Amino acid sequence: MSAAELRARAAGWIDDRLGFGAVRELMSHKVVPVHAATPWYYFGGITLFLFAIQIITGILLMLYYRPTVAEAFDSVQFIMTRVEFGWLIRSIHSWSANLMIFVAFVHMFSVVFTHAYRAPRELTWLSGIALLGVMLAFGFSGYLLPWNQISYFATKVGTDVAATTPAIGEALARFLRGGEDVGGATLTRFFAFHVIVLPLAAMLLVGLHLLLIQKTGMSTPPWMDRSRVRTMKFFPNFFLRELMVWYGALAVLGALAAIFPWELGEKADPFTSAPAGIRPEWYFLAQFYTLKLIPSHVWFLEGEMVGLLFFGIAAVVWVALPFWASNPDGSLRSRLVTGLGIFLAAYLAVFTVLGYVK
Amino acid sequence: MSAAELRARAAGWIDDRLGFGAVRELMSHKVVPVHAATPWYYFGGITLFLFAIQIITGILLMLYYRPTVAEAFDSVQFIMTRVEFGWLIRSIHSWSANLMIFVAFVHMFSVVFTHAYRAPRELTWLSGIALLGVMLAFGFSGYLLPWNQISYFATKVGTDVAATTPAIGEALARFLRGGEDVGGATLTRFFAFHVIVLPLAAMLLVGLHLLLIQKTGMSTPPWMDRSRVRTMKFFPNFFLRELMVWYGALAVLGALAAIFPWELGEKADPFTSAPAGIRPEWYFLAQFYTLKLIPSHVWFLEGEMVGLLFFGIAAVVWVALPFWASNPDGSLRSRLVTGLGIFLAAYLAVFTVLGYVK
Amino acid sequence: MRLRVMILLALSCALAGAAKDSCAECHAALDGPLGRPATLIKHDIHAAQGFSCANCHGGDPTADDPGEAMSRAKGFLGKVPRRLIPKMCAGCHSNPNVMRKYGPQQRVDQYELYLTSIHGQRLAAGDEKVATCIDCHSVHDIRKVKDGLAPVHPLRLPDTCGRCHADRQRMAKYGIPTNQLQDYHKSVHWAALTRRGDLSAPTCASCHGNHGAKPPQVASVAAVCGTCHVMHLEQYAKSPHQAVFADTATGGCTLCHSNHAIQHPTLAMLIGRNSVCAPCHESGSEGAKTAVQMAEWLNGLDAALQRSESVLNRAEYYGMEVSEPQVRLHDGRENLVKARLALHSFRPAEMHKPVNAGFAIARETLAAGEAALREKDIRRLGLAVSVVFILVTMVAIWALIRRLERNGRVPDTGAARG
Amino acid sequence: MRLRVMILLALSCALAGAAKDSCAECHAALDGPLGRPATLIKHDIHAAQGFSCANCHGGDPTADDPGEAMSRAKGFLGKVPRRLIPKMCAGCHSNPNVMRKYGPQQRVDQYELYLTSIHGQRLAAGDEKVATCIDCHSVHDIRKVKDGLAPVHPLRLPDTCGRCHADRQRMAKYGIPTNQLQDYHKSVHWAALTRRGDLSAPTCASCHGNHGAKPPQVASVAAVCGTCHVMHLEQYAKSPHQAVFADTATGGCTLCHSNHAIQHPTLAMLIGRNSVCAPCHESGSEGAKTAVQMAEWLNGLDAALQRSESVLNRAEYYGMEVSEPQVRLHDGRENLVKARLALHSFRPAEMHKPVNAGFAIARETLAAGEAALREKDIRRLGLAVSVVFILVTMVAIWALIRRLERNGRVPDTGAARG
Repeated sequence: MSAAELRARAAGWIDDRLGFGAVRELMSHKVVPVHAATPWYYFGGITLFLFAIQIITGILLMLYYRPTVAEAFDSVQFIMTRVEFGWLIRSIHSWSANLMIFVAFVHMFSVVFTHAYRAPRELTWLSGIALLGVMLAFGFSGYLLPWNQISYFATKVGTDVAATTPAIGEALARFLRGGEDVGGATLTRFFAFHVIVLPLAAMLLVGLHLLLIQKTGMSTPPWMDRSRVRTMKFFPNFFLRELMVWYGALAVLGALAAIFPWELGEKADPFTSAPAGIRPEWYFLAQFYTLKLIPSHVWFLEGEMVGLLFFGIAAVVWVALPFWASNPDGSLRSRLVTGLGIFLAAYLAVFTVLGYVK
Repeated sequence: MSAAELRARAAGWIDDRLGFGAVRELMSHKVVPVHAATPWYYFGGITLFLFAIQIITGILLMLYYRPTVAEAFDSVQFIMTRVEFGWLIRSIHSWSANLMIFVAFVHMFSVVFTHAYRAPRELTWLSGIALLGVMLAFGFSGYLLPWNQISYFATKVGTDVAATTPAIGEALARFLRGGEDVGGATLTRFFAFHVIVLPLAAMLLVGLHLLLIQKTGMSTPPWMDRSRVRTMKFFPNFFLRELMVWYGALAVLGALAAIFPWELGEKADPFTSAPAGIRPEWYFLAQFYTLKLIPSHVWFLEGEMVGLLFFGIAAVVWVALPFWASNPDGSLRSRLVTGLGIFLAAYLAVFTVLGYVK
Repeated sequence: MRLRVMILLALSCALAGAAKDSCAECHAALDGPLGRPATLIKHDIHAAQGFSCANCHGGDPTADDPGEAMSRAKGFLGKVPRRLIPKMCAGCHSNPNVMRKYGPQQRVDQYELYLTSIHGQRLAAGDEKVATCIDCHSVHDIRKVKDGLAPVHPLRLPDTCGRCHADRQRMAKYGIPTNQLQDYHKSVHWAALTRRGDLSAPTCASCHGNHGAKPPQVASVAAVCGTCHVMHLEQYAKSPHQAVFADTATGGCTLCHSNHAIQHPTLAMLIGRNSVCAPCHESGSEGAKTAVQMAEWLNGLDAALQRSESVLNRAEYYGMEVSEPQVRLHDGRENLVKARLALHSFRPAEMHKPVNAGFAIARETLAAGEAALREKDIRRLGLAVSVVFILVTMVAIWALIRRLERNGRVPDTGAARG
Repeated sequence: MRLRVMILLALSCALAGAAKDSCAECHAALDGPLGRPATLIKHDIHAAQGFSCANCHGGDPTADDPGEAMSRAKGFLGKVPRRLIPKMCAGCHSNPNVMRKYGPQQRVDQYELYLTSIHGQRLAAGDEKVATCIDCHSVHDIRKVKDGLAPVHPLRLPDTCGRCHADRQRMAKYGIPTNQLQDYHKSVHWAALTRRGDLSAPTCASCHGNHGAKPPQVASVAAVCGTCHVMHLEQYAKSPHQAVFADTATGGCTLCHSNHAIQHPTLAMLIGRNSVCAPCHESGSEGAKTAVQMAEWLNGLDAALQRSESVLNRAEYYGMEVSEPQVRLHDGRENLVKARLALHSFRPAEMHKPVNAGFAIARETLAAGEAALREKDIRRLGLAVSVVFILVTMVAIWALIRRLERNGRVPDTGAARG
């Protein structure tokens, strides 16, 4: 029996038992439309790739990280200075987290502008929005873990904002903090969210999201005539292109981590006053800046509460996008949606920059 | 539109998008053989049920547990005395862990005695054995986490044994301990294994194991005439029976946790000498006792090393069971396998009891 | 100015070169007792400060010729007579103007105190067997008190005193006991010094004084003990015993606690055959009854607190949250300590407050522990209830299965696979 | 025995009842200066120990009639004349047999020391303006030294001394300066006492003595400073300055460091216009050159260590592992401290060792830091290499895509879904 024959037989043996044939069959039928907006299809894949990097680097960091007030900062310092390639792993984890959120936003807006959220993809949209929420929660909880001065006070501010939510605010803040104030209990809790609760949620949602995409196929923008749009095979044509993009993302990540290693700052000291210019991570900056602009009292309500109410209503409208984007006659309100998307993207961009500059 | 109609339409809408229909279709075809050995089929399900309980209670414990030498013990004490129902959660987690390993062993021996490992179920057997290994690793790593006197010294002994493995022993022990001795680094590392590395491995393996069972269906013992064995539908007939068994397991667990709350012991003090009668958890007791019986030198080799070599060879033989259990003519060496299974079960039972008594 | 500096420098170098010490030079070359001082002096605090043999023994250390160096004409004293030693040491140590150079707050009262000590009084009366400076501080290798090798270091002082006072032969002619060192070695004070390593624990000199060593006088025994046991002294000052004991031969604290062999106090001091009260307070008398009452209070409070503790421990074992009553129990034990302290007033009224407070805490924590144990039982009841619910559900499922399978939807009889 | 106890008890109660004090009774009812002592005495340590007014002022406190209570016949002294105060206090405080009752090791040399002090000498010469016991310890409310309200508590002592010594009018006739308190308030010692809260930091009495207060004598200044600055004294003892300074008017340490206004030393003490060396060592002389050399060493070592530190910090910023050289840097700084200490020997040879060791560590840590920075560059090179590999792979994938799609396996043109 030649080596090739042996290989073929082994493959056949495994195939009999696992049924890879069915998967291959499915793969060969999956196609991707080819048109001017095709490059936007890559962004979902990049997000997935960065998420995989987060899982791998996150597990490696966990081998050394210790989620207590006394040791958190020192253990991160240990990772960055003593652990072989620890500096690289931690920098990549931090950079990749930020890139992932940025890419996810790009992915969301590309879906909006190509109107890919429309029926029958409502559940895909909802699961995607839920994933974005999970990612923001990852960012918020992960930010605290190094327990440095900036992250400590930013978390204080962040949970204070959460506390002003009408009705459930106080309970929500206490649940997040594990007590009356940000402290050891908060750190333990955020760690648990970050390494087990959110990852489980993310894996389930990613699975659902991919399954739904597999079921409904890739969307073509509504202004194109579907029957005349060319397609390419997902495998290998699209897959190889996606692989190229992933390699590119890896190079960008490595360069960022090596040239701009993520800073650690100073160990948090709850007894000092908050350092000047405390602000949250950039992806919360637009909301943060908006809340700062609202006067402290609007009519008879607290200013922050009004802001949160407004954000809440806006979020509900946004999440429900697939359900109001069609006219009663079934035609798409595409101008309205596009206009709203542009407005939202502009708002986020401008207010993030303003929040950063001011 | 009546409520029933509305419900039917909503179900239809979701079904269009998620394709539950296919799953239902699949379910309705799945059958379970009915014969004298049918009760053994329940044990895999019980293991799965206990694993689910471990995931849920484990996540709850993580909200308060802190994996550092300074705070581990106190945080477990805090869980047991201060956290609402913390005593229940921790006791259930500990009891369920031990029950799960016991049930997994029962499941394994039932597979051996009904010869369910045979082709085409080799991969199912292998993934099951891997799952058993993961569970033992869960037990070994989880045992240290409360950082009490007994678990500290048992881990010292356990990693010392690992260190006597030929060739890779020293490196293996250093990798497990994260240093020269059991300490803070070991705790951090065991925690990372326990809450992320092993859970991921377990989930992948459980998925694979279930997928393989789904593909190959339930095995019927070889001494029965397959064509004349009655079957029942998996859903609802078998499923409801399994559900009953799960409820029973839940009652047992609750009773154990409430009547025999899992002890916490004393906080580990590395500077005292090991307390008398240090021994590992019961599922390592047979091997531990065997190693103790081996003289310190056998011919020119260290006694422990000989023991480990022997265990290693026995393990390889056992894992490879499906591959040597058939004669060249394809007929099953069922007497040999049954005999070996009885011998192994008897060895484990007797030596575990001896290890406990001595 | 600069010229003057140069001259001074030259001069001082010449002087330094001239600081010749022929005593050390010759004696270092001698064997036996005549050579020893030259070796010992290396560890001497005086030598370290620049003093030479001649400062005490007189003579001319600059002369090379032994006859000239040790000529009486040049003030050579030879071996200093024992009766002159204290006065010789006092020559410097009682001179404030000399001592000031070695430390602005040096004591200069050692000699004065010595004169009032029994040692000093006997020496003055012509008894040369008593201790002089060198008997305690040693000679030629006198070290600082803080130096662990000094014979007057706290850890060594008892043995230094004992060298004479534990020597029956030596003490015979003074008719004083010799068991003090032996007694002291049994005491809590020696244990504190050696086992706990507390160098501030009392040694001989702490109570008797060092240079003015004398038995503490009857009236001052309480004051001497009270320098450390401040709160006990406060209580004792209120006591009816205070005035009475002050006039007895032994006086104050030592009457009950003994003097050198002070032990950890037990309830046996109050009741029973070896009670320290018994010699004065006849059994059945008012005083004896009070002693029994006090012992009962202390004993009862101790037992009550222990019972609370064991109940709380049992509750904790069952995973119940009892850390708050456990902290409260510390307050209870503190009240027991306070009651033991108040006993020294020998007034039941003084003991009432801490004893009652302690009992109240014992009751309160016992109640908390018992409540926790009841809560444990409630948990088990909760378990029983849930088990009942689980069983009911199981029965319901069984019924469902029966119904399903009786309705014709019995298991298929198709062929099983593989 | 028991009977005797009963009698003694009755007797002592009677005595206690008789401890009448008509002084306090009447004076408490009086206003103004005559009433004050009765109020103040409540905080007095003597009153707490059972002493009454009559113990100092004489008279008969058992008499109710003021005339009888304060009759000269009963030994009433009235206001004690200033010149008699020290002697009166000494009546008890210099009597070992009295003081022993209040503590076995109480000092009894205060009066003796006082007699040698400038205060005591002037009082003996008839100057009643000098300080007596009550001027420092206050009168009628004399507190323990450890009592924070006592005028002789370390934190209050400088002001107590300053009450007289900082009063220009009062000091005029003695012709002594009055700037000591002001100077002391600028000193590191006062800062240590007040800012660091170190109650063992020196106050006036630490150097001048308390009861025997006198300027430290020329020869003993170094010894006085050396009681705390032990290692500096050791170095200074080796110094050529030691013998020279001992004979100058000011002597020892204070010549360079001043006396009351001691500042944290700087390199300006060695070089430049305000150098403390300049008054003796002419610019260009051997001594002046040595001073410049020493300053250069200290300055150079400090700068070298700082450079190493900044390089290491930069390396750490880039995530490099430099904790070992950073720990090593502590050794370097310790050598700088040792060099500053060795300076007090004023022998370049003594300074050589720590200075060289310090420079060696500075070089070693600098090298480690620079190596870490190079390692950082290697990491970036590693990045560049991996980027090249990534790009090559991307190009390869692109080529593969091109080949695949040119081989006729171009994308389908089927209809896209959705």
